[in-house]
Amino acid sequence: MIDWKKILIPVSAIVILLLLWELLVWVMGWPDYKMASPSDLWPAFLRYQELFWLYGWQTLWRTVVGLGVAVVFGTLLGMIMGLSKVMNDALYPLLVGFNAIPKATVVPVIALMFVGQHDFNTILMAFMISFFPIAVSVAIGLSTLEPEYRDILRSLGASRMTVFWKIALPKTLPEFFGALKVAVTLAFIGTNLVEIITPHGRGLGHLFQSAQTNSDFPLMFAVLLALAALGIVLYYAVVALEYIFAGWAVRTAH
Amino acid sequence: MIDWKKILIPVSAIVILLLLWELLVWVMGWPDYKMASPSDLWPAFLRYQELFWLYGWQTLWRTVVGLGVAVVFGTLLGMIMGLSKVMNDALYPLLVGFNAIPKATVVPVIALMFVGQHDFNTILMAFMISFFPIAVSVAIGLSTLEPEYRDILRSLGASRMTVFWKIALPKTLPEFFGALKVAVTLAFIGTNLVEIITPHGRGLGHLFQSAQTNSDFPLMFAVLLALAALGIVLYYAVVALEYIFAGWAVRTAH
Amino acid sequence: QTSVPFTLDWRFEGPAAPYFLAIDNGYFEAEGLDVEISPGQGSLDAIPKVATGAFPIGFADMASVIKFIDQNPDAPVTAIMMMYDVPAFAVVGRRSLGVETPADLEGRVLGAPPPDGAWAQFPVFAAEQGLDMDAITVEPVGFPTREPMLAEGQVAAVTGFSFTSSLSTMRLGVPEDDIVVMLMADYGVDLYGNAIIVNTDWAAENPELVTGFLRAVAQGVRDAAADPEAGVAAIAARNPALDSELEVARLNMALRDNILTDWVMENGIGGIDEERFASSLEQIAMTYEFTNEPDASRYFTSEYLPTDGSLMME
Amino acid sequence: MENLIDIKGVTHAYKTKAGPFPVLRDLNIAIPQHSFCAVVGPSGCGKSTLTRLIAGLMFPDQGEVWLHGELVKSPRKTVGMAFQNPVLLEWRTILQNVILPLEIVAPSMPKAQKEARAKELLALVGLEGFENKRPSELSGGMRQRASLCRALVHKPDIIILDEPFGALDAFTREDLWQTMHQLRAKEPFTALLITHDLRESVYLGDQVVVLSGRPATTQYVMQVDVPGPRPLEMLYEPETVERLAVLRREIQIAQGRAVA
Amino acid sequence: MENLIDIKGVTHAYKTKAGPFPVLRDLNIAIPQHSFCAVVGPSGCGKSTLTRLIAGLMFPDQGEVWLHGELVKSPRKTVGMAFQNPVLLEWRTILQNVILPLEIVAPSMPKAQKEARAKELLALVGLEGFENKRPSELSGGMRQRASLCRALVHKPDIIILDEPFGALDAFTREDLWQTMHQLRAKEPFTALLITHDLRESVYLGDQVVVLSGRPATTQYVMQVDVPGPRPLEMLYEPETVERLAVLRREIQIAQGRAVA
Ligand SMILES: Nc1ncnc2c1ncn2[C@@H]1O[C@H](COP(=O)(O)OP(=O)(O)OP(=O)(O)O)[C@@H](O)[C@H]1O
Ligand SMILES: Nc1ncnc2c1ncn2[C@@H]1O[C@H](COP(=O)(O)OP(=O)(O)OP(=O)(O)O)[C@@H](O)[C@H]1O
Ligand SMILES: [Mg+2]
Ligand SMILES: [Mg+2]
Repeated sequence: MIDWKKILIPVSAIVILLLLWELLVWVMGWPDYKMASPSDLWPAFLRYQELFWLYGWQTLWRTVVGLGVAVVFGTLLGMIMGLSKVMNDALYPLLVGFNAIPKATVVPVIALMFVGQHDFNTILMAFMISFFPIAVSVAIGLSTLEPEYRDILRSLGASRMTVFWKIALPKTLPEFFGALKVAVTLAFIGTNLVEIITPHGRGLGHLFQSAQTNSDFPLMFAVLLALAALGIVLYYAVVALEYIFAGWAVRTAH
Repeated sequence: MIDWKKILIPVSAIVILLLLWELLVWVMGWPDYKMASPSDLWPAFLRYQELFWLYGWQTLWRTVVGLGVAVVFGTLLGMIMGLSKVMNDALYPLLVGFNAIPKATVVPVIALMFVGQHDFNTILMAFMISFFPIAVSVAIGLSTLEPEYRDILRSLGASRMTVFWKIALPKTLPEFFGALKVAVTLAFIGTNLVEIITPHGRGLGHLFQSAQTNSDFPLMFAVLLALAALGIVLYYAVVALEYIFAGWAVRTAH
Repeated sequence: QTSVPFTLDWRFEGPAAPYFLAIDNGYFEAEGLDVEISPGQGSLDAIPKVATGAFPIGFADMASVIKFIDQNPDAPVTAIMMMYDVPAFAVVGRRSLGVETPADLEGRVLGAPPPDGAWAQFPVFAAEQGLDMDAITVEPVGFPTREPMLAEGQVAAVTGFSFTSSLSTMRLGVPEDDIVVMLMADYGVDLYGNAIIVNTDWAAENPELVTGFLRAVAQGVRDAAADPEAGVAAIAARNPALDSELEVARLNMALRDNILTDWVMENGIGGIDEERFASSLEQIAMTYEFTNEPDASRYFTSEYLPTDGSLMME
Repeated sequence: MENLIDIKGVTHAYKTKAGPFPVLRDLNIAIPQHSFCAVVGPSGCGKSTLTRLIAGLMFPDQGEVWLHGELVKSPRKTVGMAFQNPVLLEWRTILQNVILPLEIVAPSMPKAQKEARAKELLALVGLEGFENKRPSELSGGMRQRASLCRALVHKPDIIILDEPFGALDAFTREDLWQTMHQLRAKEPFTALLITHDLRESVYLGDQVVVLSGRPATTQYVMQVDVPGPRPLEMLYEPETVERLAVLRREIQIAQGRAVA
Repeated sequence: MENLIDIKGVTHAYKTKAGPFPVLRDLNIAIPQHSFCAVVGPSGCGKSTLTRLIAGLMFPDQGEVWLHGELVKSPRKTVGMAFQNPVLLEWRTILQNVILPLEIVAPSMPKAQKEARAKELLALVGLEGFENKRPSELSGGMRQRASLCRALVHKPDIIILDEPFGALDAFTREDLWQTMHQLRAKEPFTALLITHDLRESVYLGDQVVVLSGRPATTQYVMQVDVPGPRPLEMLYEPETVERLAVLRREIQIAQGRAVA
């Protein structure tokens, strides 16, 4: 039973936005090099279609791998911080500081540390930029677990590990997915940042750079739109995962 | 009554981190251009001390102004989305897509649109990168307001506006500040991104670029640290604001 | 006084000294101009700024200007004064890693950032030198890692601007006599370097101002050549984070290799050699597919150059 | 005696995706001035819906709601409400919470006067000295007391209580029942109380209305003619026990667990 | 008759920043096998602390807790617990929630056997057909029933009930009281029930223990010698009304509102 309204509304919103954009460019008479209009983008997209798919895929898999690493590391870190108050107090300001460093400045530093390891660098950056929200949400989820939940199992002599697996972990899943929705976008941005700042000839970021080198403005804007589309896809992929693994929480909220 | 532990633990964590870093560089024998060590950073910082303060201030005020705009716009947008289900369905995917576009690619486009308006561009970017979480949190806060709260005032004939000001707005303050903590870091990153990508000779981002041009690696790392420090200051400034304006929520959570 | 914003292609570094000297020494003022200089983020930032009219005058790489006009034939922009008679495009190698001549690149690793201007011309360079591209291992590197990789010996040579890559490599502790700078222009690449560009609509309305601007710039170049330290000091006043020593070296290299070339010393600064320009268009066509028929007169015009002898550098 | 609240043949259905969802059907309740009406009925039968109709927050599909001889067409300033959830505003002190309705109803009243009125009520329910505390610093029972003060602060003609004691423990609840009687003795008001607790309905109500299962209609009305502040002992009197047995049976009929 | 639970002179204080915070003082309670002990006492007097001591989740500063003739030194598999908040796991179905203790206590039991046991209990409390629902799809009373099943599924010697009916409405509560009697008749168990509701304590308990205010000590113990499944009518019998009056007075003493 598909709810057509749920699809129709956002789609028409996107269409309206594109129309307004087209109209604006047309009314203002802006040249391509100031602001390309949607109708210019389609030819640019068609011409480089293969590259879009190829590069899109490269950007995608690096983002997903980086996010995967962030999930593992962020969950572990969150567990440490959620289960120990001292570790939380000690690590939190460090993480805030680390998170506040603009990643654009870190990209060159990483590139220097692991020279030539392009895939590794890209994944590392996607990871570094995205693990923070995951760690924070897992930590909060664990530290706010009501004691009754623990007592139910502990009174039966269950070990800490059992309590963690049977209760604490599933109970933090909704927070975890909330953070994952933020993290996936961040990882995506991280991947692109590396592709743009230390160009190594792969990914949509590279296509953007090439477009810029050739003054091909419609292509630049087309890449921007492709990035937005890919970002939306990634985001809703996480929403779908949430529905599968923490559907109980989503459904309860209705 | 200051809780010394609250200060001592994070400070010692930072000191330990710096020591480990120094040791790592020393053991690996890395040259400065691979990884500067903390002991190299201090001279770099001292030499450019005045610039650090001057540029730090420039970065700071742009971030704060951008964040201020984001707060106003984000709150308005959040109100629209929180009070109308249709607007929420329509705007959400657009915002997700917009948010997923790596801002590094947007910087040149903005620079083209508003040529030479450096302060404006920087603030615009700080704003664009940071309004999203604010809008989402305000929207969620408003849409999850329990109907009883509304009924209490509505049954007295209070207008929608009164209900909004007296109840809905203050009630979303905790969520709002939660989002503001994320947004302040983002705005800070946005400011720096512009300072790095479009050189206009101001801000810590510019100092980083200059250090890079001069191949002055200790200075580069010193700027990174300064950024982290400023990021921490901004973050805890929001925490302090939260304590002042939504202290009731913070205290309740204890 | 007419206010004239002027956009550079890059940050405020040593080679920008002539413009600042022209301000500080009152040359612009004498021409009735109130010039404010803005930094840019590459030629591809400066060109549209001029094309949209936000800046009437700018400074950009000639190859980029040609491509931009080819893509946007209606854009009101053109080059009017050649500043870098020889472009800074270079291959920088290290003697100790076995690179001394272009032929040495075969069988070795060349580091090149994909969007690098110098790398874009490398095929021309290779063709002119008869290099076998398949024998050169090209490692795509990021800008920030280019020189450190050369310093660490992970690549034997890199493509880049002569005065950027060689100085940075020196900074990283590589002895000056180990560094080999092969200016592509010395190896058969006929391309021109950076030029002053103008918004043609604005220029058509203010031809005297344009000419005055160019006259003042030429005077600035003379002053910078006479006292590079003073030139860098003029920039340092605007960018306190500047490393003056490094920038003086950079300015000197630019003056020697790119600006005050033999051809310029003979014919004066700012003009072009028609034949060489035509050849350069052919070389661009080797790496870039023109969407329109190339038309030299569309890309560069000398009509605004002062004819009162002020372009002569001696 | 004129009825202050008159609910005449009210029928209402919620509009849902799956079509109209009938909640009230031909409901009639009449509440004289200064009288206390307790309403009991099965879970989800439409009791809260009824309160919203009286408060003018919603309007019935059919039938009429009259307050004070006027047809209800919009929310009225002369209503006070309290719910099971005390819905105090955590960012305000107890005093400021109680003042809230005055800010809406009498914006021009001097602040000192508002506060005096609120303090008077707070003292009456035993919250003297807690004026400047935050809601979270109070126990559940104390919060509910504050919520009652808020419902009364603007001297409403009618107060509507939707299970205000539902979440309290037995002792606290009995305490609050007594407080209700004291409040009525001090400042007479007309009240409609929704409850699940039969003892509560008998102890507090001048009449007890039993609603049938959804769609709710008036199934049974019991008059409880025991005058003024009632002692808690009343609950253990044989007469009360008998009343409770009657109500219990009616509720079972309403729930469909017994036949009339 | 040997006591299954024996609490002997238990004294306990929480360690807080402001120094030790005494909660229990020289407390004594003895509960024979298969008997039901109801504990009432003022809010915050230490009732939940007591349950944690019996469950072996905490250990007293002084005194001893004996279960089944053994000194309690660690959590024991033979305890079942239920709280005011049913704490069902939302990501599990009702059946899976009930099975949870078996997964810990008898990991090797075949799944079918676990499910059979759980279904049997669910049927007993009237939740047949709801096995595969999520907790949020059930009403509060149904959730509490499931929580009781979870406390009983591994046939514990003792079940500890910390105000399990506190948040329910009056009708549902009385329903569940009857269910408790049915469960006891079917599978005898020893129980300690914490409650705020005197009627509940008298209706369910074989003995009712009144605790004093904090630090809590045993103030009064009442034996309720009414055998096996008790009818709801018992609540209205004069004997019960008298018992309630006695308990009420004791509670007022415990709360410091009356003197002994
Ligand atoms: N806005 C609404 N739209 C559709 N149905 C509603 C709405 N509000 C309530 N209902 C349904 O109408 C019925 C009556 O609701 P109401 O809240 O009036 O019942 P109630 O008697 O107060 O229940 P309770 O005893 O749980 O407080 C319920 O079945 C409820 O699910
Ligand atoms: N971990 C703890 N540390 C310090 N004090 C505590 C702790 N747990 C409970 N207390 C305090 O000890 C006292 C007794 O708590 P307990 O939960 O046992 O009371 P209770 O009788 O169950 O209360 P209630 O009737 O509210 O359920 C309370 O005043 C409580 O604030
Ligand atoms: Mg209701
Ligand atoms: Mg308790």
